[in-house]
Amino acid sequence: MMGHYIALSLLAVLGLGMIFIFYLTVKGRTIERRFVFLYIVFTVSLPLFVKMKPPIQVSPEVQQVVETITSLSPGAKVLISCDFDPPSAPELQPMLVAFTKYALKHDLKLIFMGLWPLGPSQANRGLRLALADTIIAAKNLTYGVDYVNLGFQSGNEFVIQAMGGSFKSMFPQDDRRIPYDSIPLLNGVVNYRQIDLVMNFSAGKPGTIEWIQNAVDRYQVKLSAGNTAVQAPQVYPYLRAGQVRGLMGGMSGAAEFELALNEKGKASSFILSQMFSHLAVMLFVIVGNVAWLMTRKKK
Amino acid sequence: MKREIPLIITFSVGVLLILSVFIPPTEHWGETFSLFFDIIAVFAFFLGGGNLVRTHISKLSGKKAGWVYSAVTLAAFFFMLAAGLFKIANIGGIGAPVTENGSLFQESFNYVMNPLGATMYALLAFFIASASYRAFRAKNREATILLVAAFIILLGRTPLGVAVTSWIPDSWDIFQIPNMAIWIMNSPNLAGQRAILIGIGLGVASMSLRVILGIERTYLGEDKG
Amino acid sequence: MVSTANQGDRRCATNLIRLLLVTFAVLLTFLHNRALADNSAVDTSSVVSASITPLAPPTSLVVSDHVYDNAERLDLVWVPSIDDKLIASKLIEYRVYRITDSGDGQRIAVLPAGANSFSDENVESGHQYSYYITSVGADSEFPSISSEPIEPEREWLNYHLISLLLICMIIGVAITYFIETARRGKKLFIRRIAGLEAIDDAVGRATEMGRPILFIPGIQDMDDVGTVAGVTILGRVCRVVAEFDTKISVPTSRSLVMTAARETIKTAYQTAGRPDKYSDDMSNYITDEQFGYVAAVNGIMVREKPATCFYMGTFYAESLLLAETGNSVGAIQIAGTSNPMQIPFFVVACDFTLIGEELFAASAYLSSEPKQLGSLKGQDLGKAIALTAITIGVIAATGSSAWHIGWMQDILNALESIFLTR
Amino acid sequence: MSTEFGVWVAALMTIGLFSFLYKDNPFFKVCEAVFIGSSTGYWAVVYFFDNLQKKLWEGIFPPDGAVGDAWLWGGAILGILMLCRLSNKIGWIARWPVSFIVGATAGLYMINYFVSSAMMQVASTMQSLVVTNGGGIDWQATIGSVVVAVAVVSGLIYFFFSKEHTGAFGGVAKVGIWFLMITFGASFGYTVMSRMSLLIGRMDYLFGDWLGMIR
Repeated sequence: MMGHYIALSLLAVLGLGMIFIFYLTVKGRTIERRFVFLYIVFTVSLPLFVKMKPPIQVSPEVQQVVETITSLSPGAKVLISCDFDPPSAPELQPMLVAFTKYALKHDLKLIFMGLWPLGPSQANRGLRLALADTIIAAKNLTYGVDYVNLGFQSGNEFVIQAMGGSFKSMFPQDDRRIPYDSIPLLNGVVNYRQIDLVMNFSAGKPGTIEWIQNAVDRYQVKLSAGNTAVQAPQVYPYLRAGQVRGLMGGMSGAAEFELALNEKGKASSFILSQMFSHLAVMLFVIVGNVAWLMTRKKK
Repeated sequence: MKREIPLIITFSVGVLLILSVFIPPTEHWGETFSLFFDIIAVFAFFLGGGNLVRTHISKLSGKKAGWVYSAVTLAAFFFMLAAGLFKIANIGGIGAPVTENGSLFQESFNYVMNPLGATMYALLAFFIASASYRAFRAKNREATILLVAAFIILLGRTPLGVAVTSWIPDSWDIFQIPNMAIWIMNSPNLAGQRAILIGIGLGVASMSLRVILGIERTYLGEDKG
Repeated sequence: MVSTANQGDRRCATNLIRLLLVTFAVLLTFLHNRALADNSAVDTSSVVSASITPLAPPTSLVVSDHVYDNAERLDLVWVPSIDDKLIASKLIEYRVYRITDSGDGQRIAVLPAGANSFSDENVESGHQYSYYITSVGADSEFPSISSEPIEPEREWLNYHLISLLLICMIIGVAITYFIETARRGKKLFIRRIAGLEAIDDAVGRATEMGRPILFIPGIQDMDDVGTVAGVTILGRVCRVVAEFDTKISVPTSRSLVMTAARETIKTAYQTAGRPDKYSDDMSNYITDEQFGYVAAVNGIMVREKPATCFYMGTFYAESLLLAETGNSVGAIQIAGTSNPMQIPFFVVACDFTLIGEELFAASAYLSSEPKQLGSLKGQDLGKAIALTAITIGVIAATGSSAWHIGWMQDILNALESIFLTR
Repeated sequence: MSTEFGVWVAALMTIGLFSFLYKDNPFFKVCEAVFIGSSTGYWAVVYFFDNLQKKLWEGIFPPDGAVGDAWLWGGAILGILMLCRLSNKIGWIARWPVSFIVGATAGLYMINYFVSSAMMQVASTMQSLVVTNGGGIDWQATIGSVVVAVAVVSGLIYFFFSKEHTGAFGGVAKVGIWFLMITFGASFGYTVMSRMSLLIGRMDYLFGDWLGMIR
């Protein structure tokens, strides 16, 4: 309840600021860029200190991801390609963490890899967080048996193609330099045929589209994806064509995913901040336009 | 001679690579090219990197305006270069790759380059706000359409949009903003992207043909040299 | 098509339709024949041997050469063992064994229960291969009958892509045809592209104000078509710049682009008759790092205050960072990119924006050489083909799915097999 | 508050770049210089190990003693020709590798773009206008597919270069540009979310990782 009041007073403060900006603009004194910047600093950072659960609805695309994941039976092998770097982490890392937590709780076997140089270290970061979870820690999972990180391989979509022949050809050893053949989890894993699902967290190229073109189209791989909000619209055509099973887009996609899997994480707290900043952007558009229309009429 | 050889190279390489797609034994030529490209790019880097170093050294030695920053640039460059090439304080010793976590090279990347990149990227948020305030005007019909579409998506993809139109009964759920946003993404947006993509496919084909046939050669010079 | 169509256009349209009809007829026949051939090749036998052994081996193993490859793949299909059950299966896995040139059997793969196909991608032409597959239980293994020896074949033309080859040829020939007619002096109409018309003014403005021009050829390397397009436009812009004798600066994020840009600028200055005004300092490499490059370019903008900024090439997130900073220093901005995600930012923050295809057409448009313009006409023919195919395809799809008209389904299938090349 | 040296460096760099928003200043210039220098150095090292050592050297002389790929010499020679640029006299030879790359890019992408951009998109547009669900017509989906068909067709017409946008043709082209504008608007709206997320990530770093004010 307390949270609500704080949020409301925050809204009031930011609202008053916006009214002031509006007043100045209508008066014909277009405010300087720097004030817009300052306003955004407050809008983004203040809500981070507020604890409140915003109302979110799980969209069908995210629901499809969840259904794809929940339909996997224990022991199913999932290949997770982390094709992003730290700048995109605010959006994609929460998805990765929520997925990893869910998967490890439900005894899925996880094989991480990355087509971006920094992807595997994001995976390690996510794994560390997931393994610290009390339920997962109690399971005493071992590296190489329950999860493994194959590391990064350069070559973009050619890596995806070559993996259709054999994983080992692209990853002779894993991230910890253990030879492919001596990793128990990978025993019998030759190529995509032994993989039940590919999860792709993608911030650009190579990413989901390359996975679709080279793994889904060629090797009939089952693919679900999480994308940055920017990347997501480009994947929509493929979603509609059924080439990708579900899509999480941006931070709201991550928050919906956390909600649907019941794995509360960072996205759930970031989303409030995001909501405020969106509101600010929309208000800036409105203020700019109203002021512009009014001054035009005067002329 | 000087003039013809590049044109012949462009023509023959282009034609060969087009044909290679259709001939199974030569299918992998595209991959070989990307390997070639990576190798050529390294040699080109000697030119680019060398140019960078030369420019800053000349600024520094001439004490031109901003020479301090040139000094910083050079220092950062050689620091990274040394940390990487000589594997200074490398976690796995001289035999291990430099990108291992904990090595000086990788840690410099993690704590210097990474935050710099992420921050530069984050500046976009501010610029979006200022562009919204300054340039996003419904000046004409096209701009208005763009504005309205952007607005619906913005609203619809956030919890706010859910709250605004949740009173609309389920039989008319298409008019709930989140659903409208999804519809826009799936129908007109998808179609618009398709039209653009088809155009790009043809545009690229036509430009490639001009390049291969040697009609377009501004990048080489139809010079007298 | 339209009331304004003149004689030439109409003749062109008639020719086009004729060409299309012939192509479609050829393709339809071809595809029909291929479909017949495919049907007869399908193995439909599903005879399961009545086995009394504890674990039945897989049956009906068929090994076939993978078509249209470089003799590097053989495809295996079989009918799973009757003991391969979803629940409480005694069968644990299948093992694939290969006999090369009647040597010994070698295990090449282990597949989970339920598998019924495998591709051996480690074969070479000039060798005979035969295979057998075993059902593996907890402590037993039962082999199937060995397949007939087969040698992988090398094909010299990928018939899966034949429709692509045909369409490419049609469009290629069309573009070349229009280039030729244009060269022979036929006048071609090309509509106005506002962003490109504005280039002269934009350069002129910079000259008047005595401030430099900034040209950003994208952030990708020369192996990206967008960059190639950007560099060709740079050549055209530089010619104007050389005539006006304005200062131009082309910071690049790749060394190769710097080399190509310098070459291009030099040529432009030579063509404009001002080779003495050229200097290598016009294009400098900054850094490969996307945002490092942006930080530097933003710095350049704030310090040098260019009067005009061009952004032509492949852009990602930096589009708005550049365009807003450019705007804040009061520059006229002309942008062009093929990345649909970044176009809106340029549309909002720049004065003129080239959308997708316009970027690739820009250099031809600016050259105003007839042969270059001819290629644009060829592009339009491509669009006409696409439009026709879409129209027929949509009608056929509607007819077949809503009213179940058989021949419409055939047309749709034919069209899809032409355009879906994978 | 963090006691880690690296976190402090990162936080200061973050603030330094943010200061550009106020105005160009020495703090920003230093950060910019560090960024340019270190990233160029970084890429030099990555290129050295990945391309020169791994792809070229180990490709020609594989460490396991296998037969190397003799083709790679071609890449090496083209690369060395590139260095002719350093000389004024034979600088023109550097055009050879450039023309090689441009020719190959043109050839390779001509087909790639053509297939994945043009042909695939044409094929996937061939959908039924009328969508049925269990007997009745699904009006919502039907309207959607009609819009898709109309938008693709009119959008393509907008891109026609050799025809004046007048009369009925111009009318359709106009509809086309409207649809393109919807596409741009949608992309813009969608992108805003992501960009705000980045800023949230940075703020989380400053207030959380560095200052420890958010848990």
